[in-house]
Amino acid sequence: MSLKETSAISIKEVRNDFPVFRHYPSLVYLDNAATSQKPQSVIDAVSGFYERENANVHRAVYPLAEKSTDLYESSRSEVARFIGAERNELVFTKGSTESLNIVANALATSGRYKTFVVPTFEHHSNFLPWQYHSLKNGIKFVALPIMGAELTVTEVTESLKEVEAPFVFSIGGLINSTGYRTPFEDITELVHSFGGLTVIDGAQLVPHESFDFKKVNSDFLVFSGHKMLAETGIGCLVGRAELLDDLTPFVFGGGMVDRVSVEASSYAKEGTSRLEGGTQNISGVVSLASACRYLNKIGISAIHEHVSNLTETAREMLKEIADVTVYSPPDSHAILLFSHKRIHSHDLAEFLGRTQEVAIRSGHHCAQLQMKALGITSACRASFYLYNTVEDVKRLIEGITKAERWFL
Amino acid sequence: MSLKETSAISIKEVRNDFPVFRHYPSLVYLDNAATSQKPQSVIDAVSGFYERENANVHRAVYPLAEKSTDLYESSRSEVARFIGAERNELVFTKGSTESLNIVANALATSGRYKTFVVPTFEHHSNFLPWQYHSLKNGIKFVALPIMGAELTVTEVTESLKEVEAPFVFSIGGLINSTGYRTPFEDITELVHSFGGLTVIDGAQLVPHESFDFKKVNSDFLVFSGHKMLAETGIGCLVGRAELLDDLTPFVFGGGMVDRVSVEASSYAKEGTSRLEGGTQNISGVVSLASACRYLNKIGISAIHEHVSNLTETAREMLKEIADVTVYSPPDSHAILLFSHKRIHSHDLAEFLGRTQEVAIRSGHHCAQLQMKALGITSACRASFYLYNTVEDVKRLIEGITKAERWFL
Amino acid sequence: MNFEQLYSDFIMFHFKNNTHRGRLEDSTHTVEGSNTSCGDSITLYLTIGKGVVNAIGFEGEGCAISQASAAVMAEILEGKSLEEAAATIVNFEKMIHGEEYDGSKIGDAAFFEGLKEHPMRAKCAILPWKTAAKVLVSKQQKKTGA
Amino acid sequence: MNFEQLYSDFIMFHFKNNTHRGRLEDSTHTVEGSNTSCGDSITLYLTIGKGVVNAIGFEGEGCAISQASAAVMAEILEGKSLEEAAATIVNFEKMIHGEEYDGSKIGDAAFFEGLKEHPMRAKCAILPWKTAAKVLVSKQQKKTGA
Ligand SMILES: Cc1ncc(COP(=O)(O)O)c(C=O)c1O
Ligand SMILES: Cc1ncc(COP(=O)(O)O)c(C=O)c1O
Repeated sequence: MSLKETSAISIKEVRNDFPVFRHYPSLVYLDNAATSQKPQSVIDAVSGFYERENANVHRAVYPLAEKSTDLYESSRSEVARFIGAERNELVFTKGSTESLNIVANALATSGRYKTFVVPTFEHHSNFLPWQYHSLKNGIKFVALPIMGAELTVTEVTESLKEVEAPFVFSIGGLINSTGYRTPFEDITELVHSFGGLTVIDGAQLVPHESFDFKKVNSDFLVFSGHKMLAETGIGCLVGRAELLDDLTPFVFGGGMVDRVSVEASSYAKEGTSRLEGGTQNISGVVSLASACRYLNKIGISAIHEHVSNLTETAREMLKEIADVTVYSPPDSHAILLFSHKRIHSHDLAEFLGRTQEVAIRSGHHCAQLQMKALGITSACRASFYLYNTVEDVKRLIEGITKAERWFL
Repeated sequence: MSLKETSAISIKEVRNDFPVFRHYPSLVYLDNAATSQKPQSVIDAVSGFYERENANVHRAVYPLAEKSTDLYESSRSEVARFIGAERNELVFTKGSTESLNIVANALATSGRYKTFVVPTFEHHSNFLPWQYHSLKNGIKFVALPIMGAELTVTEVTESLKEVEAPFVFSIGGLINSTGYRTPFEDITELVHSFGGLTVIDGAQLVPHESFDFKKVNSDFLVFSGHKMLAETGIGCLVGRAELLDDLTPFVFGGGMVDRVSVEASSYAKEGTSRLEGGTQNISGVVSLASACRYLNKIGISAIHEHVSNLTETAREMLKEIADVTVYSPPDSHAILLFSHKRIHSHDLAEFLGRTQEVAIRSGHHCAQLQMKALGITSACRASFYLYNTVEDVKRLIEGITKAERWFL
Repeated sequence: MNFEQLYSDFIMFHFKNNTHRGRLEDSTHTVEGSNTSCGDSITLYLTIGKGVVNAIGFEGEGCAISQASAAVMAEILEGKSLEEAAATIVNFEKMIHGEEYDGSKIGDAAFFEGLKEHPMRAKCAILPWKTAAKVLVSKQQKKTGA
Repeated sequence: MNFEQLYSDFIMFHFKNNTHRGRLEDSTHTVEGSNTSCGDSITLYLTIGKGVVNAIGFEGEGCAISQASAAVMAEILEGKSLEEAAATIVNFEKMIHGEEYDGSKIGDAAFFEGLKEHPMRAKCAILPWKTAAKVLVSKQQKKTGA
């Protein structure tokens, strides 16, 4: 067994930045795919906002409101830069789920697309909006079947030959249940060659990999703040400006309207205004920009290397437990889906959580169809992030061994 | 001139609870109708959550996730109690705007209602969703005309005689532009007698007045956390359980589904799950429960009395400035809409904000049709809350006098 | 509640004991249930005759808690009249939901009471009972508490 | 930027001076503009002949900044050829949006430059210019910077 030590980041300093480990020094937090912990700098950005900069944005002229508006808009620029987009291409939302609903609703009601295509390994949030809005609007819905947990460009090519264009293809960058890194760049090119649009669900990808919206040349991208060190309740919808400015609003209310009249109202022309109806999660926006700064400071590629080492170490060690089956593909990143032949996933997670302080997740991981494709109904998932250590991996493995003694 | 001194609450202690006044000791914050400032206890609840209790809710079994789920659900109970509803009647949303969109979309697509009725003095967030979804679904949309800023039960009765039932009547409790306190209790009774449903937009009301959902007997209620001391990005949709559990989902994704299949999926039966798709604003929820505790500690009726005194004092003093016109009805609460005959509202707000540290708002206040009904395009708005003082009112008045010297 | 309380000796005994597991060839009723939030599913086989629940068997995938709960339920309900069975189920459900219930009616199933504090795991324990209720409890009984 | 910089002597002079205010009886073009986010609206009256902007008048409701901006614009554009006028407008818009612009083309309107840091108030200053642009600036000129 080779334990690759990870030196990509200074783990001790990083852990010091996260107060949760001060409060629970022996917590092994391996549920990062569900949500990440938050560094002090992000927590402070939120308190600081409420103590010194809180006012509603956009519509007032006194200095406090100007401060909050500046902060809101400069955060937009920072977050846009983080994923290689322009500031007028980034809309703030509640999270990936809302982002996907906004874009699915708008593309479905535009009357411009004949088919929506989604692989069946997607998180429910990148499946249900497409399914619902296509059925509702008489658009064909194609759930691409998968063998196991992967999807090759060749398979996609074959499927797309049958699909009526113009179509929308929505695909995760990193699949939340298995950690499968999809070939979304090649698929984007392919989809474009077939006359389709692509939507990348970056909820798991953006926290782990440097993403360049312009270079990938995707049409839309969504992601969530809370999985990348920011507050809950904030996320983004990124879209090429000419597409974004064309989306039907999803939420109607203050701030997104141009002229209101009793007969019919007209809405703001830019997507960034038109799609941000009502008071936004301003502190969430501030926290997301702060999280991007922190991630940049540590370095996304260093984080990637570190997490990759941890994933490989854990994969090797898991494989040595005879009764454990790993469902993740051989090169999955940050995430390992596995189960124990003789201990139910909930029992194992419960044992690890309550007796070993090892937090992993069990269940279907909002991916019932991926579970079905793997022939299971639930499994355990361990997911890693920048503050995890090789020691954490060892504690996971030891914990499973102890569970075997307890349950069997 | 009689300056009613307000003794309902211990203003010095209250101000000490709000860090913004420590940072800006001479700030006169009179834009509370846009968003409120936050007490230390709420800010601490948010930091405390991220430091010690942060995990995703509902779907994990380790202790940290159980802690966050407990916190999330006990917050639901607390907030529900705050407005006299049951915990299974309260759905967390991003804010009033999202709440109104959820209910407008669901009632419009239910096929059960013939007409949507909304008075024209409403905030755009309580106008546009009804207008959009009625037009989209072939439902009749009635924008009740108003004379000035008020609406009597007699007028509503007359109008409802012409309205095809079943209908939905959505009305603000306290109108955000003028502070007009609508007779929503009587209107609710009236609407029910005509076979309609009522939706109360409590965005301005709930921060200022104790509300009893059961007693009012309204069908739905919406409100926003950020206007009542909580974080941005959190709000509520309250509905009678049998109605709530019947609403079509608005956002599709993780957590709101029952069984996913390629052909058609089924959704959770309870509105509280079905309408909360995707990761929710967990810290926002925690902050809202904390805000309710703080408001209860001070006492909503004490706050009402205090704010009422301030509003009356300000009203009297404004009336003594010859060139000032007050548009708010004589008994408006917490809010005064006014303008100066010779100083444009933006100029006045800018002068007050930049030279006097008096923060008021100018513009149309997301109520273009109310402005139109008053024969203006914009005006100034001063709005009060628990931490404001008679001194704040004096500073406003002095500021206007100084502006007159400067501009004229 | 710590792990040993949650996974009590009682629960582990019934989980490991493997009683009532398997299909009943002569069952009069077969009913399926599932807990989509965690993926558990169960099939119950009931032999009902002359107003009495004669035998119960179960198959399915689930955690120790749901499996133990199924075994205990089968143990308790077997031999009961339909009315007694319904009352037992309704009282078990009340107990798990933290409502008032009649302890005299549920026997050993009271060992599951602690789960009412753990909504995620309470769902596991209640699955077999909810499934049996589809056959054994009428709407009317649900309302009145049987 | 403090209040005195925002409401500079220059701006207050043109606001109070009341020049160019009012309808032009002999105008060849009338054009309306509004800023729905704050409620301001303006009507411009232009007299254009032989490729030259001969006169501009304006009516409307607006803050000191928008009123001053309208007066200054009228002052600057009057007497200019259509092409010069278009170039001036395009450069003013660039200046307000914080982009690079040709200072030689906009004259006294440069006094408004500080507003680029104040998006809310920049909207006020730009309203008359955007409104004039509807008549004076073609799409082509907008793109090339005239
Ligand atoms: C009466 C009223 N309704 C609805 C809203 C919209 O609330 P939010 O912006 O929090 O969604 C507001 C906020 O300004 C309001 O004052
Ligand atoms: C791949 C993927 N997509 C979408 C989502 C939904 O994100 P959120 O719950 O933040 O809206 C998740 C979160 O679990 C995810 O992992």
